[in-house]
Amino acid sequence: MNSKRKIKSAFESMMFIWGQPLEAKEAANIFDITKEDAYELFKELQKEYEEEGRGIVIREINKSFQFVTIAENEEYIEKLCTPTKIKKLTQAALEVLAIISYKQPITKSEIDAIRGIKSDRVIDGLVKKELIEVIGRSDKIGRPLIYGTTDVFLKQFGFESIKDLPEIEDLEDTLNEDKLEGPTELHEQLRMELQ
Amino acid sequence: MNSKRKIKSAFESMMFIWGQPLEAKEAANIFDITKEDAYELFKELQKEYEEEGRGIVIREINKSFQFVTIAENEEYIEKLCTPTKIKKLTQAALEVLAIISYKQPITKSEIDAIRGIKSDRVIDGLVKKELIEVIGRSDKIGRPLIYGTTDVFLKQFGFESIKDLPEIEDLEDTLNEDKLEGPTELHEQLRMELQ
Amino acid sequence: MYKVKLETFEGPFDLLVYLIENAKMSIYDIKVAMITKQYVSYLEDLDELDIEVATEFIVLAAILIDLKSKMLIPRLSESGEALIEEDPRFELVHRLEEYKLTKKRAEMLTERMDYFANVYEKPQEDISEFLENPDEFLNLDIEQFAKAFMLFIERKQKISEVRKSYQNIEKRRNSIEERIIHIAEMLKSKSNSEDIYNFNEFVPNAEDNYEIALTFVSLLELIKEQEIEANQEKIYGDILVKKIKDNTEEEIEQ
Repeated sequence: MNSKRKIKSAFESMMFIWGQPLEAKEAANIFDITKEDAYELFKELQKEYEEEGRGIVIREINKSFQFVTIAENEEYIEKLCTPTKIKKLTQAALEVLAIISYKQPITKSEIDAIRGIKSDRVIDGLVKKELIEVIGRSDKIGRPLIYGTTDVFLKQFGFESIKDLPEIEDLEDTLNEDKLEGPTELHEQLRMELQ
Repeated sequence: MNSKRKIKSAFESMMFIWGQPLEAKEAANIFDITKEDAYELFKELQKEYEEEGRGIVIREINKSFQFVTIAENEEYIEKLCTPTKIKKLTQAALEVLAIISYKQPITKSEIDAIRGIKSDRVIDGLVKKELIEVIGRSDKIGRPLIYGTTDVFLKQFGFESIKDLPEIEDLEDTLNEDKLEGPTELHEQLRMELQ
Repeated sequence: MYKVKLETFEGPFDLLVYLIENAKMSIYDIKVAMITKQYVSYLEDLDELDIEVATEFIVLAAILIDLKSKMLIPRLSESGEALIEEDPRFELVHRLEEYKLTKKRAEMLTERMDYFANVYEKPQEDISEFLENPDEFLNLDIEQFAKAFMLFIERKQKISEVRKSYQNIEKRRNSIEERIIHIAEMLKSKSNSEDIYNFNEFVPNAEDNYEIALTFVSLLELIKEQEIEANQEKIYGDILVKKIKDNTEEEIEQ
């Protein structure tokens, strides 16, 4: 076993034991390699699991890595046991989350202006769910709080980093048209994106 | 993805979530295949992980299967999971260490004279941390112990030898000033005031 | 028109977008009069809503009505020519664009949320055996070491400075006696016609407050001993010193 394979093997063991996302930096420290090298090795591992079509894959969240199951096997896992599901978000919460994720850092009143309605309670709910957090204060009058998304947001929505947020063009096709695409197709598309 | 690969993928997800050894029989029920077929598929998976030299492998316990980390990676897991307590040296310890490193070999009473305060406890602490050690006895009256720095000290600060210590201007003047006079009450008092 | 309950809308823009899409209009060419009429008819349900939400719906209604009137009035200049100016709908369109984009993004997030809710992580393995004996690291680096040491040296230098001046003061205190002798000698050697001296004459360095104080204390001592007498005509005026002639020399020589 060469040293690269050896380190990757250790990373696999470490991720498995750790459970939670493991920082590339922290893994690098254990081997006295640079965090960039560690990151590369994690990415290689990630690719290996995906290409082999394994039932467990490696998820990246902001340069941290974690073993997770693939979404496609959810039905079998459900038959085996009842894993705790994350509660779905309301339409209002998703709107606010959409605004914050794309416009961060952003203040409450800027969010209100886009929605045309007060968002206080929705924002509080999202903070409680740890999907968003206060990341500072604006320099503007009153020094209002500014919000941004968290790693929990990245995790639950399958983004590796906030840079992964897709661009949306073509505002004019109506909402109904999108809904014709079956969920399977969309899921396939998402899977492709992730690969 | 053919159906065999699909079932194996599901087994991987199921084992991962289950944590405990998963019975081949139980896995077989979910796919409506015979327990012999399920067992075969688990064995195939087990072989794959072993041959690829992965850091996680599949362990069989009495026709039940479970992901485990390989024994070879124990030391890295230990490094990852063992919490670290970071200790700092006190200002007094740093002073004594600095005096010893620059003036070695040096006796306890010479250190006391430079600092203008008794340093016994600080010296004992540094000996315990293996940063300094007794390197002999002076020829002076009472044959007092003389101290010097250790290799641990060099390693901690990244010095190759004691000659690597950075030069400090006026060091000699400042350190020699009080040496002959020894600690006085006035000096003590001033030290207290200045702290 | 089939009416959807007002409560189902996330806000005034949500309702407006719904009306525009339902009428198969483009947001870039809104038929303001028609949409305003539909929008306002929705507000009839308002008494069922709480006042805060109602206000927000009404604000947009006001904007729409204002826009409607602007669209009706032909835009002519004073000379009667048609005026080319910004479409009054511009700002509303801009806000609608932003809102529609938000809706699309929210929709994208919904799909991703549904998909990724099927991805599971596993809990951390039992690592308690590692937690009992934490590694202790000494946090040391050369910079910290040098900084602490320099601080020590600096402090030491400060101490010796303070000590030096302390010693100086002690030395000076001992010299009150010397100053008395010095004054006495001056009184003896100088032969001022009327035997009157200005206080300042006894101060070797008038810049130094200590010297002034020393001289003053010495003179007080001499007055007490009845060697001299001193007078000051007015406050802050010159102090004039006069020698008392009897047996001066003998007393001081002792």
